[in-house]
Amino acid sequence: MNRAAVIGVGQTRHAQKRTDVSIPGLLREAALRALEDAELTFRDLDAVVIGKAPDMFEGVMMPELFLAEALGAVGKPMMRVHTAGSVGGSTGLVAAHLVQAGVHRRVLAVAFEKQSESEAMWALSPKLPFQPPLVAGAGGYFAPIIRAYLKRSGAPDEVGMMVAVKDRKNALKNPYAHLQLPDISLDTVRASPMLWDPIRYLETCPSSDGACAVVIGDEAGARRAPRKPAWIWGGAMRSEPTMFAGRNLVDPRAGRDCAKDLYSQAGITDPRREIDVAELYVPFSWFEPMWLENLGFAERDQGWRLTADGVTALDGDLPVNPSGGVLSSNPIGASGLLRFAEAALQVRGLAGEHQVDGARVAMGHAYGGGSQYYAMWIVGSELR
Amino acid sequence: MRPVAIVSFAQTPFVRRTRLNDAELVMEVVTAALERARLPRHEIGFCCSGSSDFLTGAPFSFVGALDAVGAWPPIQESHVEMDGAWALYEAWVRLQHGDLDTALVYAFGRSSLGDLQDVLVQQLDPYYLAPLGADPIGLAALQARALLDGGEFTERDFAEVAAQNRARAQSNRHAQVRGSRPAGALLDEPYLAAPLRKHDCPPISDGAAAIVLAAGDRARALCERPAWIAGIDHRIEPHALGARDLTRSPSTERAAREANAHERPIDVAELHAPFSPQELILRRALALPGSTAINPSGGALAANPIMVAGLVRLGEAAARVIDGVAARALGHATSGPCLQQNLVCVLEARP
Amino acid sequence: MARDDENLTAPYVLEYKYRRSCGPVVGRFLAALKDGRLEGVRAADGRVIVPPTEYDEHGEPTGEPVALAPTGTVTAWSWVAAPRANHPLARPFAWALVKLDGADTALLHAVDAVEESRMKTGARVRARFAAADERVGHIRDLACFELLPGDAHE
Amino acid sequence: MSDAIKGFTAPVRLAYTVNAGRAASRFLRGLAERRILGQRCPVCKKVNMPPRGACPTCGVPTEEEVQLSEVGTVTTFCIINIQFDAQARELPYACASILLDGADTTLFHLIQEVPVAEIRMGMRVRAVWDDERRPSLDSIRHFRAAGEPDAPYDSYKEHL
Repeated sequence: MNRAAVIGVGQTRHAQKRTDVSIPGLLREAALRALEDAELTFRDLDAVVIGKAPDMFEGVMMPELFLAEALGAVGKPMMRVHTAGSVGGSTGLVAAHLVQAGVHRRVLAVAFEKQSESEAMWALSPKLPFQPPLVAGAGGYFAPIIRAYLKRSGAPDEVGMMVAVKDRKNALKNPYAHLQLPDISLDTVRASPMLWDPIRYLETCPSSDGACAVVIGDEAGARRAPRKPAWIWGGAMRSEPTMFAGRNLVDPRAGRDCAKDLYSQAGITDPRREIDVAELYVPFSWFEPMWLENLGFAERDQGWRLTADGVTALDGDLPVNPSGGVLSSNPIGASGLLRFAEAALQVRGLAGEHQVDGARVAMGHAYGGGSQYYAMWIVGSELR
Repeated sequence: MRPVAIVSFAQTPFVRRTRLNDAELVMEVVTAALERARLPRHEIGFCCSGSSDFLTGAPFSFVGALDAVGAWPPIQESHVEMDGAWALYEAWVRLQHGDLDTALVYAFGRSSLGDLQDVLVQQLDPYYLAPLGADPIGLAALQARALLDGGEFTERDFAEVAAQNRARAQSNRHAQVRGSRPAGALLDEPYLAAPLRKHDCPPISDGAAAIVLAAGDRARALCERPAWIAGIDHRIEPHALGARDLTRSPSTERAAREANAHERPIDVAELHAPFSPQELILRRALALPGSTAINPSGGALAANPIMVAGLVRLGEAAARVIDGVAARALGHATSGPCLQQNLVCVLEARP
Repeated sequence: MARDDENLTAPYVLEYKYRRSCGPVVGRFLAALKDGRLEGVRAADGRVIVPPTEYDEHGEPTGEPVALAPTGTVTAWSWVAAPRANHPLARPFAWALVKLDGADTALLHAVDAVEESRMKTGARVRARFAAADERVGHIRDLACFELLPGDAHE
Repeated sequence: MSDAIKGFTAPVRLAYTVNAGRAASRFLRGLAERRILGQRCPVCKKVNMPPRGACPTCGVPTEEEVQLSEVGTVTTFCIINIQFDAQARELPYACASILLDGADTTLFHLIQEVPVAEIRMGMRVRAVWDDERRPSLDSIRHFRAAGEPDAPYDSYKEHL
């Protein structure tokens, strides 16, 4: 397998409604920034991989077809990935695979969502015939899982609120982040409406318009890149069915298996010690401690202690979501690639005000569907 | 590149309206494809599927289809919102890494659920084309007119393509539309969207298909005569029809070159041409010699399950290598209005 | 009601009013249509692209708008004998690629030719706009094209 | 000259006929007769409900039908305090994952006739049927307390 690295990263300003741009305009904002970072143009690219969540969000079937010109893909291979919420991560991995397989030398991965063209909640909950009649939204699916985690782990109520505060404070250092909540505190989170008990309003992610792009290059390209590359040490995907007997939704095996595969590729035996920073897909605050356990950063039922002890804070021993995470910006299709891109920015030392000092090894994580689709990568500042 | 082959192919019968749901359709073809390769489910290294939510009208329609795969313990899996031929491409790329030896690829589509003409309008530029309601048959007819204006082909050539494909479909038990009427008789029919007649257009089809890929020695163990992928490539053209020469398919030409199509003669070519004039454009783009048998299956004019038909072309081409009819075969898939995006896969027998 | 051995079926309508945001280039073109004018946009290589996009087919940004005459030439067409509810015209019409005078790419729209026999490739056409008080800034403000007198193919 | 147009409305209306498929059709017809049917996997022997014609873990077709109890255990739940369009329910209301006796997968459904503060994991609940019999999950109007002692955590902890 050939070596590959991230040599360019770009993202849009994320906002609830980016009505100032068209869909192609939104993608180009991210893509052109990634190309600028890599000091390349569209003509230098061999292929384009596009990722996004359901086409119903924008009401355009297979939108990559009409985006061919906007992304300079004419005359090139163009692919469109869709693996539910993990799609941004999968998009990065499919692009990396093309380089690692030796098929291409420079590939652009772009992931986006322009949820303001419809209304995300509507698209996720159409009243289809023959389906269970309850319309409770994404929170209605995930709240019972969080309740099960609380019961299992005995975690104090405050931990979820701590995550909500930490990620929003981090977002204040990220000029691209959607939510900018300077007054966030445990009190404001506690006082926010309990939407889906046990999930409070300020413990949920926003709905955003946004896009993210990364340029992935081969070894020669990475060595010539104008800025420090983020070397891809490993990448993994796993899926499991939505519903089956004995399914563990709190600690899904697909996530565990995916991380195990990833660490083995990256030569990591103790993720807690060896990974310097992690960008995890946390759409509801309680998923931070749950993923810390699922990914092997903490023992079962102990993940919340890392959060409570400040380990996951920006100045902690294992900063989680220095960018502000999904809790601060959530253009669904792009959210996974944003995690991957932030991991790359960290090891390149280009994360700006939310840079973790001395970050050398970083993890990007995405999940989707009913906690059943996983995509992850580990990037390093040095070639492994 | 690492040698990878198609070792097994299965398809449902294609029908106007199936009784089965997506998972049930996928179950049928996945089971058959794995049985043919005698490959146990838990030995599949990678899985990739192709489908579109807009066909069913429901988001995440590929998630339910996963039930048919038996994704436990958790599997390495991906999905493209594209024809299954591109899922096969993703799987081929993944097998190049060398750590996995087998892959399952499947695609499913039920066009019967909605009004396909309305659904496909949503595939167009949302600012300038979709608001006009530009329908896929009208656009294909526009391309047909451009071809007639070029002076090289006539409506009779279109009818010949239709007659030949429907005649060949008579020996394809999976086909939906078969026929024995000669081209001359077809020309007496009225236009559907001039210059296209009904016979120039594909049927509306439901169905699914699955393919098993294997690398190196594993392919030889799973199949007596694997259909080795000698090359595979795909290219896209501008979406704006007014920026293209609709009588040519430069993306097919380029993909064919990249896929080594011209190294040696092709015995069998399966072309994904939903409309009969498109087969003429593709034949020219691929520069196929007269000795090449085109669409022994009847092609997309015999059955056109959206998101599946391209993968079926690759499967049919591979099947001709596997069954010994062809030493070298070509499978082609298309996507988008008027052949906007094209994939070419060259398959061959190897000693 | 379906028989017991048949599957249950039920109607389902996916219905939503999507809200498109145009960005500067599409927005400017739609504003011109609202004013009853046609515009293209100049690409980096000097060509005039119609309908205008923010980029050319290589992804390069486009430049200034270029005013165009409301006349052009049909480069390809097909005949719609039975218009659908979402089509621009209720009576039989032609889909056509129209290369506006001064443009380098062709625009897809309807031609109100009435009779198929009047259509031909190379026909000269003129834009017909919707009534001024009905124009809102939408591709359908350009109601259709019509054949220029004397050029109909009788 | 008009200012650049910022946006426009693009109405989409696509009419579909949804086909429930074989397994779901049988399940839904069962509900019209007030019978809750699961399917047992011939390989792992687990009973899936609602049945989908395939065992999601074994990837084999499932055909054997098993009639399930209308009584089950709340494995976990959430209390909903925001209104979703066209639902018009009185807030707050509770939804729970319910493990029906005889099934190995849970059903997500509404819990009513119980103050939300009293809903708990392990609670035993019973289906309340709608007066109108139709092949729909709406045939079960909701679940209410079954009046049985709570199930111990160990009995359902593998179904969270």
